[in-house]
Amino acid sequence: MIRRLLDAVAGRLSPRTVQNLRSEFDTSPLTKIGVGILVVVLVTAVFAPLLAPWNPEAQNLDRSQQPPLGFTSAENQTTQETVDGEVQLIEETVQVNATVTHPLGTDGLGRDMLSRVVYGARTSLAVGVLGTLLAMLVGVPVGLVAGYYKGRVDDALMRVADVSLAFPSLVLAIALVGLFGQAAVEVPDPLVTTGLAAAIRGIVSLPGGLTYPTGMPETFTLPGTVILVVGIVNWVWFARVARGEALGVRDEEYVKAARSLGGSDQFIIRRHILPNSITPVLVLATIQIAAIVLLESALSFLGFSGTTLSWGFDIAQGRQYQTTSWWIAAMPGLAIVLTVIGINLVGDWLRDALDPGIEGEGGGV
Amino acid sequence: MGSFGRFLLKRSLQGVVVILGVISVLFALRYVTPGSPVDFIAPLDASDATRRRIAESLGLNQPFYVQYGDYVVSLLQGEMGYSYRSRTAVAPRVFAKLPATLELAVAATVVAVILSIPLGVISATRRHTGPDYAATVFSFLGISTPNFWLGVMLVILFAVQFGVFPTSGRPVGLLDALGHLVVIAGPERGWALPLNVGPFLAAMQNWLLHVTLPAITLGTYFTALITRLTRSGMLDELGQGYVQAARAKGLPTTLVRYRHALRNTLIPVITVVGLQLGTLIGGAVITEAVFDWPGLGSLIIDAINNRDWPLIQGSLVVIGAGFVVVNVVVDALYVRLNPRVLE
Amino acid sequence: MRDLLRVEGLSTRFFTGEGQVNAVESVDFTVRRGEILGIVGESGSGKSVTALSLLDLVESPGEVTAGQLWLRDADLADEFPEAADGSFVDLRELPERVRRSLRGPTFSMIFQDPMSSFNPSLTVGEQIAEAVEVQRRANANPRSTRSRTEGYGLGSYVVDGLLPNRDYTGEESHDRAVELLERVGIPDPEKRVDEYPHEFSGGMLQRAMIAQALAGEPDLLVADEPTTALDVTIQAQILELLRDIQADREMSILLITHDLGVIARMCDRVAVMYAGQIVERGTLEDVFDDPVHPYTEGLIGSIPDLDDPAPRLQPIEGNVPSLLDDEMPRGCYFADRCPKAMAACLEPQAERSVGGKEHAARCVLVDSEYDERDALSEDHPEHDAVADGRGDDA
Amino acid sequence: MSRDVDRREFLTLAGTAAGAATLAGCSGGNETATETNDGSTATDTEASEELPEPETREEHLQRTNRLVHDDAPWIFLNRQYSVYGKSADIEWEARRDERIDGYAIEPTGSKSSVTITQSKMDTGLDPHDHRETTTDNIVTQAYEGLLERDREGKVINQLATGYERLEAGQVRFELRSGVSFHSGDSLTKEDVAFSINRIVDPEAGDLESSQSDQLAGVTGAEPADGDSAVIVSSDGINPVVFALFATYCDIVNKSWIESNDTAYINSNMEGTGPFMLDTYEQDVQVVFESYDDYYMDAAPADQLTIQSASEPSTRVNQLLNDETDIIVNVPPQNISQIQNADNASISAVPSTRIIYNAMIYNREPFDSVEFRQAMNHAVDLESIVSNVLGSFGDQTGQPTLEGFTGYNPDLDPYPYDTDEAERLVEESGYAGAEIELHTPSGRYLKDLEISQAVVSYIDELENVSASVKQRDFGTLVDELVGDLEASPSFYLIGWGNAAFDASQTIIPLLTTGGALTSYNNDRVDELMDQAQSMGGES
Repeated sequence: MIRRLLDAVAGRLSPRTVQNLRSEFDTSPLTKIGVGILVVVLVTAVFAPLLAPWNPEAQNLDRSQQPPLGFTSAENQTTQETVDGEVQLIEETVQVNATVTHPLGTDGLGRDMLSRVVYGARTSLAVGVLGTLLAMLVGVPVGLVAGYYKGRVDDALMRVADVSLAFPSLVLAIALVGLFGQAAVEVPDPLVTTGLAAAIRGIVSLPGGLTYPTGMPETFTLPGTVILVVGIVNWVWFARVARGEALGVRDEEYVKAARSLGGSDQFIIRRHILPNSITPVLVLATIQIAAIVLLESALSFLGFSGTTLSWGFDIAQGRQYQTTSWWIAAMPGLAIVLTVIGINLVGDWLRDALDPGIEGEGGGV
Repeated sequence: MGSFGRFLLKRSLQGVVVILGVISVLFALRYVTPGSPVDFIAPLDASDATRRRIAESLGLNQPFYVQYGDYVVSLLQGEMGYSYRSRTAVAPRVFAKLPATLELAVAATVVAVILSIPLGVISATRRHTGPDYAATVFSFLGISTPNFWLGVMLVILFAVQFGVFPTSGRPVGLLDALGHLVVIAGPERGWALPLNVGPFLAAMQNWLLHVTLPAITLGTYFTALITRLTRSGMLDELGQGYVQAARAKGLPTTLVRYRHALRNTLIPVITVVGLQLGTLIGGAVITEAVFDWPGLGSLIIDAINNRDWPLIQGSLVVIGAGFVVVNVVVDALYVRLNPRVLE
Repeated sequence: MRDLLRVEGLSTRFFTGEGQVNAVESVDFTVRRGEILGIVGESGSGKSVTALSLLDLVESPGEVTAGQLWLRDADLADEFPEAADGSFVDLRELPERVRRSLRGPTFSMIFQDPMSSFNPSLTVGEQIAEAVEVQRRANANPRSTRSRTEGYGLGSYVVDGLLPNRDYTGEESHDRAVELLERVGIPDPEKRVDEYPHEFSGGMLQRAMIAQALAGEPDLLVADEPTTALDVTIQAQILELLRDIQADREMSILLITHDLGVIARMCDRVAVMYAGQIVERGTLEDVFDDPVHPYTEGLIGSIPDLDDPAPRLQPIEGNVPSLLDDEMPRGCYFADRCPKAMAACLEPQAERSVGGKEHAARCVLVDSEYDERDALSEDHPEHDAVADGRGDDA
Repeated sequence: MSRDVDRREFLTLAGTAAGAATLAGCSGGNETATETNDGSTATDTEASEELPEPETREEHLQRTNRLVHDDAPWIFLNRQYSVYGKSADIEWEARRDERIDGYAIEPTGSKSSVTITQSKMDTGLDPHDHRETTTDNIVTQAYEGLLERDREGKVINQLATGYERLEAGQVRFELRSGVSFHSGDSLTKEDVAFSINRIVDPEAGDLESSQSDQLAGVTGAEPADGDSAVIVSSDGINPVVFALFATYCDIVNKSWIESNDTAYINSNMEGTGPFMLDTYEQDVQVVFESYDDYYMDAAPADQLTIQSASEPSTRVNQLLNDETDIIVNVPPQNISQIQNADNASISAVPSTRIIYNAMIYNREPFDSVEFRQAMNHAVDLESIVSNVLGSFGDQTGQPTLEGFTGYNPDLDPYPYDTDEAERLVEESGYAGAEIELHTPSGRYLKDLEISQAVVSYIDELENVSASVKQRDFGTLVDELVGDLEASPSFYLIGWGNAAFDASQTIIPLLTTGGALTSYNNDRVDELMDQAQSMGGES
């Protein structure tokens, strides 16, 4: 089945489409930027243990709330002294300036922001990709069946779609995650467990003679419930697109011909209708990955994600320090914007080249 | 009844079916989730006997369909049961929160529509010029920015750093502000519109100050989306034959653009706006969390955290129903603008 | 019959990504009052662009780069002496606002595909009433401002959107629209006026378009392939309608088509266009009975003649040149396809009148007899250069 | 500002007559502690044996604290500070028991209305049907109890003018005369008896009150015949009964409660307090107005508004923009910002809440006392208090806080000593153990940050690795309250004890059968039984 799908995708991308893709790529600088950003984010996510300077969870309370390079923060601190039961407040101004070891500064517990942003990429992309895959696996078959059989089946399935559309994706996601708890799956990180990360980090030396501290996290937490929920919440968009395509394709001559030759419905859907609806589904997938990255960050911002290593969570933490250290909330946000811009640019490129005509579909946060 | 009326009826019936579906899904959800609401009410060390008594008082022991029946019937009478935690009635509490959310959603939509339609038209009609590039970059950034982060940044910049806007909260609602103006003196002395404009202006200013940042936070994604759609829609329409024919008739450019091209551009835009309404309400929920805006959004988040089922069900039914109603309205608007669909 | 419009040296260029396309190459022709002038040529010969250039409807990247469009309009001549020559005025010298004001009362245009020329979301009556309203408001205004909108900008559009009763077209325009529909032979116009374009048949809609074009009582109706999209029986009715209207109103018609049958049946005079140039023009009889330019001969030769079924029709080999400026030959554009091409054809061809009458052609054959020996041999360098210089359609 | 009550004088007042009471039934004490593989059951360690047998209740409680300190069932963390921000327009000081008494707030500026911003709003206004401090702060503005506490926690009279112990298990409260409810009905002894019974006996006011365990040991009350007084009976001596009534049990109007349904009771108020409910906008704000015929002189502020903002930095900004007068839970990083502002200042005071990491006594690797002690040594509590809590917290070494009855002054917090910690881990035989700390987030001040700090310190030990697991507070409490098996072995939780008596912390958390117990120790159970059956000083 998967092999058939891959052929279909390759097949669908007839030379003309590939030529379209390439010409679109060459002509528009925006597409190049988009693909560039996406590659950077992908590499960061995959090779996080090598790229992150510090262990994202390593705390150092002595250097908490350190500003990013190029900024200094004059932080005045108040401590209390209990003199015979009476609480005295002592004022002191502490000058905190950036260090090269923490280019993006540190958060309230002294954890390195850059490392957390790097690992955050992994969470966001993992949820984005897996969530989209799940939504696709659920939505596309339903859409194809609805489109192919039309009549009552179509109506029934589309009413189900309407019901799940009746809930804004974020509200439904919050409800499901809030109620089902935030189960997370500990996934071993091959780069670290094989010692590869430690080896490489040992060799590479940082500017100023510092060496990479080793001891990166052995496992990586995948927010299981969030991925499931995000998939459930977004299947509708795939169903709508797949149904649209199936409706279009089912009346084509070659489909009638296949049916006349005695092909079973199931065979026809798999053999004829599915391959032809791949392109719009592919384009929708890119839009969905962007939408899900935004959705995941919103969920973790509200505290509904299974892992603390995610951009949304750091932004929420940053809110506490909004008066004293603005960068704790700013940095992860910029990472989200950059990633989503990259994905959207690639999405536009695919849509312009393949022109599946699905303007405006796809759930936002 | 014209075909439009028949369409409206059929669409509304579909809407009712969907709302019923929403209620059933919600009800089923309760039986699938772990943990029971009793844990949240019973004191820390309640014995099993007390737990059973609480369960009974909440009607949890009756069979599934009886509870479902009671729920639907009570819903029709506008009753949504009592909150497990605060024991107060759910319906008035949920509907008291509705104006705050509606204010935010409407303010954001108004901001979005007023900004995005002209922006989209300008960038479509004056291609490859300053405004076109600005609009494209802005709209691209707009759809790629998570609205809660935008909210936090706006607060840090405008509220904390420059103190121009309040950081959060909604001390006075729009209705209360308007309330100052309109005091109906009653039929006997004729409807009087007093001139105590002072408090009205103060209240309006207070409301506007508090709603600006949340409206921008919520509205940005929408503005960006509609700008992009209007722009690409206008570009398509301006290439159509009837535009050339209209110009050939001697119609002035403004007429050609707004009465013909824009009108046909709005049709697909409205459909997408209808589809993306979920994002608006979803966005409202998170914007309320960022700005402590006392709307349905913050109510739902607390309800879910406390597993306060009647409150969850009540709020979600209102949101689901509101969403379906708005969708029916959007479809009706679509059909009115695009008669061909009625065939 | 006095001249209404004299077109001299009209050239229109398109500045596209691939290069400069010369869609119309210094075209001259005149339209007389109350006459039907036909322009015939293969698709891509520039006939539609010529029409659009007259009404100043050419949009970027296209642009009218040269030529004068002399219109006989005494009032305009007084108002704009600097653009005037006698009672004629050069349209290209007039300010854009004024030129636009001519669309409707002086010029109007009907297009090939009626279905895509009407706004699907407005009723046909509304769109025709619109055309009437524009003229009514223009005339109601002092001539100087000629403002047709009375300030109908985005604001009033929004207001109209919200308050359905207050609309751009008044009651009076609607009645006029009904009359026009009746004039063009549409049955029970009162009902049809409130119907939408998709509720009309192709033929009916073409009639509605004609009605819309008559709203301003134009002096010159430009018809760009009006019957091409219709089947034959409806075609005849539409042509009959056009002739009937033309006769009734002393209106001139510029009929653009690739269908020689339509030309033969309708036009008084005809101009044959090829690759952006008028290669031959003259009265119907001159051009049809003794065509001079080989291309015209080829065209006429490709019509089957009922009473004398010729053995085999002669197609013209090759296809229309690419019109890309750097690829166009210096001499006659038809040389590479012309069976009678000779050395002289490689020089730029001026228009030569044939025997003093209005009949003229842009071909060396006008003056000299064709001699077998002068034929360009197959291996002549110019011949090949021209032959393979063709890109695909501009 | 009144001199702070010094420690000794305080002790004499709070402790009262003996009374044996444990929460859900007495412990029996003869259960054999479950055998664990390395034999170090939680029996008494040698050290406490040499000390003389405790005589008074005070000494019993102090001995229990020492025993718990040595056996280290918890990682002892910090005493939470209540840090409030107050505007310059009011005269007010923070209280130790995390309550805000509207009556004590004096507006000095031009305006006479006061606004308080909490972190959450109430969960219904029924005074007997909630367990949160946020709801308590709203309800106590309009309702009053028999006794009350002053700013430092000293018991003072309120609706009762006098109280005395009749015999074992019975006490008598003399009621104040001339007191009226906001509706005008006058306070009767039937109202007082009804209020007490409504909490302890579900049938009395047909309410499953979640405060029943707060009036531990009290079985019921009935109006005394003759003069206006009420007799409260408990099973056993119940030495802390007066301390309990000084903190809990608001008095309601019997007829008002019985003539209104639950929803009405939860959205309206009928108390005797200095403030009357003006408008109630659920989840948004509660507005009180001064009650004119209050039995003492009217409250200084004529209008009191309580609202909420969940995000601490939002509360800070509201205070700095003069949108509110008092804000709760000011995070350490914002304290200096308020202190430097000219229109606001900080009012901080040690609260009655302790934060600790419980280690289930019979779960590997926590069943070894050496491992538990190692955990205490591993954590640099001093750095957590100064860095994470910005010094707004005290280190603790025992379950009872300084200033409480039964506090043992001779015990110090575990010193930070990683070598000692690693040695003890080796000795415990659990080298290489992996432990996971379950923690709520946002429930207590800096709870998640404290857990993450504790885990990172433990992780630095060579032979132990630790990780944090963030949990939703509701589900975590579910597991702790259920049977011991369901609860996680290692978790952070906080416990407020507003009765200022050691027993109200040790019994529920450290005795067999306690509500949130994670520890069984016969000696501790025995000591507590004796303590609760002995009278205090007064």
